[in-house]
Amino acid sequence: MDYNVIVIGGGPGGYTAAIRASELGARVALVEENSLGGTCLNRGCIPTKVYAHAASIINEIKKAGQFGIAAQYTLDVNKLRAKKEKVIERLVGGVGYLMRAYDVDVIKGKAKFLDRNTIQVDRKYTAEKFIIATGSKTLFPPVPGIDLPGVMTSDRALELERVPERVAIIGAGIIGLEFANIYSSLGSQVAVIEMLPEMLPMVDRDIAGILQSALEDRGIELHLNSRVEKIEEGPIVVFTKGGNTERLECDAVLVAVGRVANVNGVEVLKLQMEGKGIKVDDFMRTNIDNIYAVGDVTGGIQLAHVAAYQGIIAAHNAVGEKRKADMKVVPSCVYTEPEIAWVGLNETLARKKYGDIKVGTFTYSASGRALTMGEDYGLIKMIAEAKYNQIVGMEVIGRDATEIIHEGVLAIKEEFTAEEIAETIHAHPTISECIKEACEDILGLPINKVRTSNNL
Amino acid sequence: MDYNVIVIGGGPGGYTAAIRASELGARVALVEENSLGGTCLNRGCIPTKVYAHAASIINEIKKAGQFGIAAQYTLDVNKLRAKKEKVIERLVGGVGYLMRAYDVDVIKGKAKFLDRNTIQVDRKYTAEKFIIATGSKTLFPPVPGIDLPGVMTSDRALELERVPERVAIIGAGIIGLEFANIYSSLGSQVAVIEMLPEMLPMVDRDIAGILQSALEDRGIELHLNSRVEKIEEGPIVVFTKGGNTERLECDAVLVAVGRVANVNGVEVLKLQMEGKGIKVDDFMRTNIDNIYAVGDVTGGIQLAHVAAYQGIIAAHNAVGEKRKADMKVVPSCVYTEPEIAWVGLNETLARKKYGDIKVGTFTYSASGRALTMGEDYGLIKMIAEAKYNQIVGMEVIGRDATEIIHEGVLAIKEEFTAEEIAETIHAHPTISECIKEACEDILGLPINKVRTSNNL
Amino acid sequence: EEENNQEKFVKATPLARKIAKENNVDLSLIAGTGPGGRITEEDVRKYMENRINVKKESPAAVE
Ligand SMILES: Cc1cc2nc3c(=O)[nH]c(=O)nc-3n(C[C@H](O)[C@H](O)[C@H](O)COP(=O)(O)OP(=O)(O)OC[C@H]3O[C@@H](n4cnc5c(N)ncnc54)[C@H](O)[C@@H]3O)c2cc1C
Ligand SMILES: Cc1cc2nc3c(=O)[nH]c(=O)nc-3n(C[C@H](O)[C@H](O)[C@H](O)COP(=O)(O)OP(=O)(O)OC[C@H]3O[C@@H](n4cnc5c(N)ncnc54)[C@H](O)[C@@H]3O)c2cc1C
Repeated sequence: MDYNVIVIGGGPGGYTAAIRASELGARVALVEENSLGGTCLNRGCIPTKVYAHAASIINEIKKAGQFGIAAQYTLDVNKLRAKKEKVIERLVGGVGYLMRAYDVDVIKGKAKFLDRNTIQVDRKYTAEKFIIATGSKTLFPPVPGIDLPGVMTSDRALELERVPERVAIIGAGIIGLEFANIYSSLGSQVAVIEMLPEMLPMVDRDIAGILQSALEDRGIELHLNSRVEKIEEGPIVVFTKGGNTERLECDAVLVAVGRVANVNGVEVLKLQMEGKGIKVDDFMRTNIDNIYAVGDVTGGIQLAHVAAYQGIIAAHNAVGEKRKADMKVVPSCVYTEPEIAWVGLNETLARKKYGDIKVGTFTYSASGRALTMGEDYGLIKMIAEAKYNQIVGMEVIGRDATEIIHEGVLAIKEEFTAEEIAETIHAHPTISECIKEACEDILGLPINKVRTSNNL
Repeated sequence: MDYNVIVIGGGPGGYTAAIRASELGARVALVEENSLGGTCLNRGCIPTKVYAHAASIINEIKKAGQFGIAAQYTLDVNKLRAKKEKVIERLVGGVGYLMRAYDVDVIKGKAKFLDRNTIQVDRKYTAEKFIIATGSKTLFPPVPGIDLPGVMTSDRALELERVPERVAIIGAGIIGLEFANIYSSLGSQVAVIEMLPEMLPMVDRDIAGILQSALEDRGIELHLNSRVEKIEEGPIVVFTKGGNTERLECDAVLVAVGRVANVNGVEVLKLQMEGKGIKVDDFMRTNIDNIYAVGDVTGGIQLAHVAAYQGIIAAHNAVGEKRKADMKVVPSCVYTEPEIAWVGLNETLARKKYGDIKVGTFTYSASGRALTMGEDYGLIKMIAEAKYNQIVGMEVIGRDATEIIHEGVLAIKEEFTAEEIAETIHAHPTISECIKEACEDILGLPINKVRTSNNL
Repeated sequence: EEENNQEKFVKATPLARKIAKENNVDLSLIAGTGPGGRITEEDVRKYMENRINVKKESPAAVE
C-alpha cells in the first residue's frame, strides 16, 4: 500500500484529519481538486468574516458620535475584496505549510474510488484507510428563473464586484442573515425572504426577536412565511405571502436556502447513505470498515468546527484507536450585528427533556462593560434543569456572543451546575461576568438585577 | 438593634454585600458618604473603560484602510466626557434602584464607629453585624512638587477637560498603562516613567514584551528603571535613569503609583491591621467577631471583582452561614490595546511550584478569526503541570483577551486538565478556539501549528 | 469537599460529584470515561446500577 491513510478533500474536516493521523504516526496523503482549506477558508467562514468585520467597522463609525467622535468614511470595495483575498491566501498558504511540516503528501486532482483500497487521481494510489471529507455545495431550489443573470450563490456573492443597490436574499438561515448584515452595512437596501414562519427556529423567540428588531431597525426588510414562486428578468423575485403575491425588484438575488453533501467519486463503493449524506457511526466509520467520512459530506451539522472535530475522531480510529465522537455539545454562531450564539438545549427543548427547568437571564443594558461600549442591547440566557441546577443550554445575543458562548460550551460539556459558575470570580468589567449573574439568577441570588421570581 | 447588618461604603464590595445579605433575609442598611458605586463606578473601572472604548474606536478607524474603509474623524472631548457622565449616571442610578428593590436603607453620610454595635452618621445606628467596605484612595509618593498645578490623580484625569499635548505618567501599573493607551489614542504624546526594571512583573516576559512593543510602536515612550526625583513648575518631571538625570517637559503629569486602603471612622475599634489594610481571615472577619471587612480596605488585591466576591462571602457569614473565600483563582485584565489578561500561575511561578510544566501556545497570526479582523498580533499561553496536564495558568495578549480569559478561569477553578479543553468543540472562527489549540499543543497534538518540541 | 491530598486528585465533573454525594458513592472507586479519565454523571449512574445489581444478584452476574 502507498499510504496508511489517504484523506479526500482539503477542507477543515480533511486537513485536520490528515495532520492528526500524521501526528499519530501514519503515512498520510491528502487529495484536493481545488484549493486547500475547502469551503471554509476559500468560500465560507473566512471570507464572510472579513466582510462582517468591515461591516462592524462601518457600524462602529456610525455609532461613534455618542463618544464625541464624528467620523466620515468612504468604502472602496476593490480594496475590501483584495483584503479578503489576502487573508484567504495567508490561511491557505498556512495549510500548505502545515501539510509539508507534518509530512502529508498533497495530491492535486479529483479522487475517484476504484475499490475499497484504491483511488484514481493522476494515477492510482492505495491505502489501508480512507477518510472522505468532500464537503458540500450550494443547494439550488427548483424555482423558475434561478439561472437568470443577477442570481448568485454565496460563492459568487463573495466576489463582491460591487455593492448592489437592492439585494434580495432567499433564505433567513445563518448564511442568509450574515449576508443581510454585510450588504446592509455596506450600503445595500436588503430584503430577506424566508419560507418558515420564523427566523432561526433553533433559538428561543426572545433571542431571535432581538435580532429581528435589530435588523429591521437597520432597514432590512424581513418577509417570513413567504414562498418564492419564481424569479423574473430584472431580476424580480416573485413570492407569495399570506395569500398575496408580491414582486420585489432588485439588482441582485442571493440564494441561501441550504447546502447539500458533495458525494462524488465514491459510486463504486456503494456506500450506505442517510438522507443525501454518507451514513457514519459514532466512530465516523461508513458501512465499509476501512472507510471513514467526516464533515459536511455526512449530511450532519454543517459547521467547520464539527468537520474538524470529526476529522480528529476519524484520524484516531483510522490509526487503530477506538474513539467515540461526542456531538452533544456543539456551539453555533451567527456573525450578524448583534452576534448570536447558542449551545445545548433551548428553553423549549430543555422543558421537554427535563420537565422542570430554571432560566437565568442578564441583559446588556445592566452590564457595565456593555454600556461603556455603547451596547445596550443584548441578552444572556442560561438554562438549567431544576433538580441539580445542571446547565443544559446557553443562548446569547450581543457583542462578543461568539466568544463568551464558550463558557457555556465548557459548562455543558463538563456537566457544571449553576453553582460552579456563580462561585467563580469573573473579571470586572466584562461581558462574561453577566454569565455569572445569569447563573446567580438561576439560584435565586443575582446581584445586579432583581430576582426572577420563578427561580425563588 | 436597628439592623441585622450595616454595610459601610457603597462600592462594589459594599453594595454587593448589602444586596446578598438582604436576599438571605437580613434587615440591611448601607452607609455612603459620597456617590453609590464607589471608586469603581464613579472614578475607576467604568469611566476608564468608556475612554478606552473611545480609544479603540479611534484606533479601529486608523486601521480601517486595510479593509478599504478610508475614514476621517474629529474628537469632541466635551461630548466624550458627557458620555462618560451618562454611563456613570445610569449605572449609579441602577445601584440606587437595586437598593430600593432589595429593601436596603441607604444612609447618606460618613460613618464613624462608637462601639462594636453602634455607628454615628446623622444619628446613631445599631446593628448586630457590620461589613466595612470603605475602599481605597490614591497614594501620593513623597516627591517634591507633587502638589504643583498640572499634577493629577486618576480622579482628576478622568475629568478630561482637554487632551493634553504631552503627558507624563508616573507608574506603569495597570492604571498607568490604561491611561497611557487612552491619552495616546486620543492624541497626546505620552511618556511613562516606572521605577521597576520591567512593566507588569506578574506576567511572563514574552507577553509583557508584546505589549511593550505595541505601546512603543504607537509612539509611547517607556522609561523603565527610572526614579522620579521631583516635579518642577511647568510641569517638568525630573527623573534619574541609569545614573543620568533627565528632564521631561509636559503639559500634565498623572500620578499612578498605587492606592492605599481607606481606613477611617473605625479608630475606636482598634482593629488589627495588616500592612495598611484591615486584617481579615478567610471568612472576611476582622479580629472583632461581628465585624467583617471586604475589598480594597483590606489591602489585598485591589480589583472590583475581588471586592464584590468578598462582599458575597461576608454577607453569607454575617447572616450566620460559614463560607470560606477561595482566592486562588482571580483573573486580572488590562484594557490597553492590545488587551492583556491572565489568571493562575505564570511560567516562572508554575515551574517553582510544580517543577515540571508544559506550556502550550497559539499566536493570533495563525488564527482565522484574528486575521479576519486585521489583528495579527496576539498570543495565548496555557500553562499546565506536567504530571496530569492540569491547567494552572493562562495568559493572553490580544483582542478580546479580557473575555476569553474566562475559559482559563473556569478551567483552573474546576481543575481541568488540557484534555478537557482539547476535546471540547470550540466554534470556528473564534479567538477562543485558539485556547483549544494551545491545549492540544500541551498534549503534543496541535492542528494549526507545528508542535512545540518540549511537549512531545 | 476539598481534596486533602494532591496525589488523590479524583477527576469528576461537578454534577458527578453532586450525585455521588447524594448517594454516598465513593468516587475513587469509579473509572472515569470523560476526557482525560474524568468521571461523568453517566459513570456514577452506571456504577450505582451495578452496585444495586451486586446486592440483588451474585457478584459474578455483574460483569
Ligand atoms: C458562506 C458560508 C459561510 C460559512 N460560515 C461558517 C462559519 O462561520 N462557521 C462554520 O463553522 N461554518 C461555516 N460555514 C460552513 C463550513 O464552511 C463547512 O461546514 C465546512 O467547510 C465543511 O468542511 P468539510 O471539510 O466537510 O468540507 P469543505 O470545506 O467543503 O471541503 C471539501 C473539499 O473537498 C474537495 N473535494 C470534493 N470532492 C473531491 C474529490 N472527489 N477529490 C478531491 N477533492 C474533492 C473540495 O474541493 C473541497 O475543498 C459556512 C459556509 C458557507 C458556504
Ligand atoms: C482609575 C482606576 C481604574 C480601575 N479599573 C479597574 C478595573 O478595570 N477593574 C477592576 O476590577 N478594578 C479596577 N479598579 C479598582 C476598583 O475600582 C477597586 O478595586 C474597587 O472599587 C474596590 O471596591 P471597594 O468596594 O472595596 O471600594 P470603593 O469602590 O473604593 O468604595 C468605597 C466606598 O466607601 C465610601 N466610604 C469610605 N469611607 C466611608 C465612611 N467612613 N462612611 C461612609 N462611606 C465611606 C467611599 O465614598 C466609596 O464610595 C480601578 C481603580 C481605579 C482608580
